Formats: sequence, structure tokens, C-alpha cells
Amino acid sequence: MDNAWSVVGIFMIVAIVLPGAALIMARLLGPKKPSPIKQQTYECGVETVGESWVQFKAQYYVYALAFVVFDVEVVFLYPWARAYGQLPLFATLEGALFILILAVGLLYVWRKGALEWQ
Amino acid sequence: MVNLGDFFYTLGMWLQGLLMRAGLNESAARGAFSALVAALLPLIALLTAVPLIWLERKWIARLQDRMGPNRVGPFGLLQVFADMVKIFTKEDITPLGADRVVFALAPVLAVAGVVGLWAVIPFAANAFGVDLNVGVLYLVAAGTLSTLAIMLAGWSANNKYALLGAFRTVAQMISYEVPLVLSLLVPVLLSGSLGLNGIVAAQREVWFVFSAPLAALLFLIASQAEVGRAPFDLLEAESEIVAGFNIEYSGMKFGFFFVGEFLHSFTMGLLGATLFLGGWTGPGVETYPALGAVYIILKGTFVYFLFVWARATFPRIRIDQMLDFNWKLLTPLGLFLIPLLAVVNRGLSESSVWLRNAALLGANVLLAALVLTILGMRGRSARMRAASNATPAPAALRR
Amino acid sequence: MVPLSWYLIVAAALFCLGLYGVLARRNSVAILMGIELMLNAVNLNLVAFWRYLEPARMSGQVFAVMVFAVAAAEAAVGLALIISLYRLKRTVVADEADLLRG
Amino acid sequence: MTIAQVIFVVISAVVLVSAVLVVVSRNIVHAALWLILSLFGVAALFAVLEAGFMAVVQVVIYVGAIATLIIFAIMLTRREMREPGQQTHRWWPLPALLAMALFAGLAWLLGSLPGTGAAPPALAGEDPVLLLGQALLSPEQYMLPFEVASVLLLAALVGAIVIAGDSR
Repeated sequence: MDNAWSVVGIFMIVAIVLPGAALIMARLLGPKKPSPIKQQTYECGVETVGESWVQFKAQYYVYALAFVVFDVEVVFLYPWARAYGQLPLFATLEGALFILILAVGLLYVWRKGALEWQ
Repeated sequence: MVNLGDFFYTLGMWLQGLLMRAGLNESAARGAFSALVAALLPLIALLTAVPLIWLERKWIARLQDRMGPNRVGPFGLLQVFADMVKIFTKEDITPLGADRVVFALAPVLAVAGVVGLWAVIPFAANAFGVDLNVGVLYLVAAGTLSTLAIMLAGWSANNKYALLGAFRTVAQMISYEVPLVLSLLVPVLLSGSLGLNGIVAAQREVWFVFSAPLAALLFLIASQAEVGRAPFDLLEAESEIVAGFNIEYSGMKFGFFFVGEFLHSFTMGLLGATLFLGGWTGPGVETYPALGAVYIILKGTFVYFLFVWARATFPRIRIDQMLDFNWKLLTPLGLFLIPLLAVVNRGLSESSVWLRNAALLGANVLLAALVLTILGMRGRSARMRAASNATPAPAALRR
Repeated sequence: MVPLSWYLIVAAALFCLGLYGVLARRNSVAILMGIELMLNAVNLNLVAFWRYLEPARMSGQVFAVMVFAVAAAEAAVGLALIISLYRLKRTVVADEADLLRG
Repeated sequence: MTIAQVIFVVISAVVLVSAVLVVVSRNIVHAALWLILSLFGVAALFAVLEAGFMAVVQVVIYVGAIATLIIFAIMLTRREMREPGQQTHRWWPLPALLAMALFAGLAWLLGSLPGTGAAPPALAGEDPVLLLGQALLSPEQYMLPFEVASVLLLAALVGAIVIAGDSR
């Protein structure tokens, strides 16, 4: 029990079990009268045409891509933010350089027009 | 001697003493106690949703010049319980062709992701689930569960509008996660600690909302978008995608998405209070640490009120505006803010607290003025272009 | 107490599963998932060695963080290639990606 | 078995079983979901190893970012998913045999390795994240890889945008 994460583990298990138990309780309490019409896919009363896989804009991928890159960047920045105060000023500038290199990436994506929704 | 001022500590010690008298040794008693806290805190978090829903409905009603719930019980206080009875006894419909397990898992994860955030929030000097040395990153990690839940919900329902809505929602959530994590980085920069207790302790003198107001603003906007409330509620635009990713959900499963949203908003309020408004610090906390719980709940409710206020005030934005606002304003702003604050903070680390914080505030104001000037210039040129396009073209150019 | 060898065995099994996925799957997204499993096995090894051999020096964790960065870059570029290929040839099956054969 | 060992075995079982399901699932979306569970399991193993930073980073980067990217890519290339066709090669037993042989070899090698049964040494009193930051920032340690990582991410961003956005 000396590992702080064991508390987090118990916490997450309870956080998943509680709503799960409530769902089961609701299922027991609620009526159950399934019918094919009721279970149809809902589209405001209009009958469904085709399957549920519709073609998506590839542009969603561009945003996901930018997100991944910046997410990884920020993860690198957290140890920097933790340590820079106890290191020479040089270390602060290293972090700034790290951010600026990626800011160039954002500028490139912007200039390329990949961020224009169409 | 019983010190009621330090209520939580006294309670904890009393319980541990009880366990030790029952035959456990000291470390086992401490372990059992923290396991008990870890098991009770999620329950408390879930129950918080009950007063929250009433509070928010009343606030929204007052902001819109209505009464709000006022039929069931005094001031409509029992309305939420009536709704709970209703939602518990509703039929639980799973559409044909849905992936049943994933369909049921999604709402559970949506709630668990929000409740998971409560594990690290310090409510008072001695009242918190656990003090992780990577608390701030833990918040980001727990937040990914909510994104995951929405993807699962959208995919498993076998409905094209659900999938479309889920894609929009996820695009919004991951986009706004960038400024959110950038704004979470600022308290870490200023306090030199990743644990939330360390961040609160570093705000004893000056709250971070005063040394980094821009970061607090980023946090406010990004968390509103992360929760997906107006003006960022285009992911459930009824007129376009009939309620989005949760279209096929009914009964308790729908209720969980609903509860998750309310609870997420309030939890973000608590986090905003912890990271930027000094958490449980306040007058008299040194002598009566239990007062901290009162302070953080008041501050958290205040931030939550800001979220509700924004929800009641702003009209819904379009998807291109939502993405532009994030990638062309908030993210670059965050990227410039962080090195600026780091350099100022590190450069003045030897000088007095007040000078350093004044310089940080000055840096924020300068950056804000710069951004506003650039935005003003861009807006003016856009208006000029629009005006020149509106005038009829010369006859020679007309074909 | 869990000995180091247990972690290494789990990591080895994870690596071999990933390897099987990479070699046997036809869908290129599934191949990429296999690569992610292999990278995770490597990370598990790095962190286990850090904890058991040199907890005072952070080399193991630094390497693991670098693996994260490489994994993210690889996934970003790899999936972009797959999407681009899908647009061009309407397939994500790796064997059918024979652009040079014309 | 002690409690720690039970916890380890349970988490490892989750990791390995879901990894098996990743490589054998016929439905690619299910494979992605099992991958997410496997990645969560690895994060839990990191937490057991008291590498808290690694655990949260695993969830943030792998589950939050890479898995999201994979699911987006699956949705964008969806036609293939509906096809009931073979998900593995005709000659799939060959890689299976190869993987098993590799595992047997590694296991034999591990068995002959000395000193893998010892208990882990106590952690240093310092915050591991602080030590990690210092290691990443000091010029005599890993300053160069730190900066190169940012260049790598820049290259990945530019390259992926060029590749994925070539239709416009």
C-alpha cells in the first residue's frame, strides 16, 4: 500500500463499478418490451438509408494530427516546467527553443491552408 | 484533545485509531483508511451531481427571466429526485445492430472519466484522495477517458448521426485539449510542482489568476469547450445532427451522459479554483484547516457560475469558427505565453515575490494588448474587404 | 515482491504478439497496431530496467520518453500514408499497395 | 503469492490477453479497442513500477493521442472494414511459428540471465519528475535528444500534412 497509485487504482475501480451498478439497477427497475420498430435506428422517423459508415472528411485527420504532435510536445514540457527553476537560465531558453520549433510547425500548417475548414 | 478546526485530520486519525484497536498494525490501518477514502470519494462525487443539476437549472432560469423548477418540494428542490425516479424506471433501449457491450460501456466511462478527476483535488490541507507527484498530468490522462467514451458511444450505436456527432465532438475535444494542457502547464511553471497540493501551497501569497490571467482565461475557455457546453455545443446541434453522439441513448444510460456533463463542468470549476484561485487557501485556514473545504467549494462554485453564465449568454458557434478560434488564436497564444512567463519567472527568481508577480502580470497584459491589436487589425482589414466586395463592380468588369 | 524477470517475460510475450501482428495481418492499420504493441514492450523493458537497476539515473525513463515521441511521429506519418494510399487505390491491404508495378 | 504478485499477474493477464485479441480480431474497430485496453494495462504496470510519470504519459499519448488517431484513420478508410475477407495472410502459421520461436529463445535467455530475481532498490528521495527534467535539460546528459525530439515532431507534422493533404 505504500505505492500512491494503489489509491488511484481503487478509486478508478469504484468509479467504474458505481455507474455500472446503477445501470444494472435501472435495467432491473425499468420495463422491457422490445419491438423491432422501437429498436430501429432513430433518424427523426425517416427510415434509414444505407449503412452507418458514412464517408468522413479527411480533414478531421489533419486536426487529430496536429493534436497528437502538440500533445507529445506538452508532455516533454512538463518535466521542463518542473525542473527549470533549479537549473541555470540556459535551461529555460532550451524549453523556449523547443516550443518555438513547434510553433514553426503550427505556422507551416496554417500557411499551407490545412486549418481552413471547408 | 479534539481539534474541530482540523476536522478532516481528526476524523482520519480517529478512524485509524479505531482500526488499530481492531487489531491492525499502523501501516495496515493507514492503508485501509486510504482505501476507504478512495472508495467513498467517488460516491460523494456522484452525489454532488444532485444539488448541481438543481442549482444550474435555477441559475439558467434566472438568467433567462424564468422561475426554473418550482413544483416539486420547496423551491423545486425535490425535482432532481423526481427525475431520478423517472430515469431509473425508463425502458432501456438498445438499437438493433448496436455493439451491445461497447454501447453499455460508453456511458459508464463517461462518468468514470469525470469522477476520476476527484482523486487528486485537495479539498483542505488534510483532505484529498491522493497527492500524486504528477497530479496535473493525471488530470489530462483522466480526461482522455471522456474522449474515449464519446468515440465508443458514437461508433457502437450503429447510427450515422451518432457517428457524425461523435466525430465532431472528438475533433472539438482533442483540439481544445491543446490550449487546456498549455494552460495547465502555467501553474506548474509558476509553482515548480506537478502535484496539486504543491500548486495550492505556492499560492499562499499570490493567486495564479493574478500572475497569469491569460492562462486562467485559456483554462476557462478550453474547459468550457472540453465539456461541450454552449457556445461550444455544436456537437449536439439538434437542427443538424439530432443530438449527436448520444442520439440512440435512453433511460439511465442517457442520464449518465447528462450527469457526466454537469459534474464535469463543476469539477472543472473546482480545478480552476485549485489551479488559479488558490484552492483551499483563505483567511483563517492556518488555524482552522477544515475551513479550506468551505473556501474551495465557494471558489469552485464561482467558477462553475462563470461556465453557466457563458452557457446562458453566448450563441452557438459554427464548426469552422470553433476550429479557427482554437488553432489560430488560443493555441498560438498559449505557445507564446509559456516561454514568456518562464523567462520572466526564472529571470526574477531572486527578486521579491511582489516584484516577480507584478512583472508576470505586466507580461500578461503586454501579450494581451498585442493579441488584441493584431485581432483588431485583422478585423478591420476583413471589414474593408467585405465593404469593397459589397460595392457593385465597375461596368467594364461586368460581363 | 515481483522479480525483474517477470516484467521481462511479459514484455517479451507482448513483443512477440506484436511481431506476429505485423507479419500476419493484411490490413495496414492492423500492422501499425502490431508495431505499437512492440514499442510498448520495449518501453516496459526500459522502465523495468530503470526501476530495478538504476533508479537514481533517469536514462531508462528518458529513453522511454523518446520512444513515445518516435511512436507518435511514426503513427502520424504512417496513418497519413495509409489514408493517402486509400484515396489513391481504395485499399488498405498492404499487399495491394504495389504502386511501382503500375 | 503476495498481494503485489497477484496484482502484477492480473494486470499482465489483461495486457497479454487483450494483445492477443488485437492481433486476431476480425473486426478492426474491436482490434483498436483491445489495443486501448492493452495500453491501459501497460500504464498500470508502469504505475506498479512506481514510474508515475510514465504511467500518465502512456495514457495521455497512447490512449489519448495515438489510439484516437488510429480510430480516425479506421473511420476514414472504412470501405475495407465491411469486407468479410481474410484479415490475415494465407501463410499466417509462419509468422506465428516465428513469434513463438522468438519468445522461446527470449525466455531461455532470461532464464540464464543472472540477478533478475533481486528486489528493486529503494527509490531516491528526489521527485522522479524533477530528476527527469534535469536529465533532459543538462547539456552533459540528454539536452540534444530533447531538442532533436522537437525537430522530429516538427518533421512528422510537416510530412504527415503534406502526405495526407495532397488531394487539395
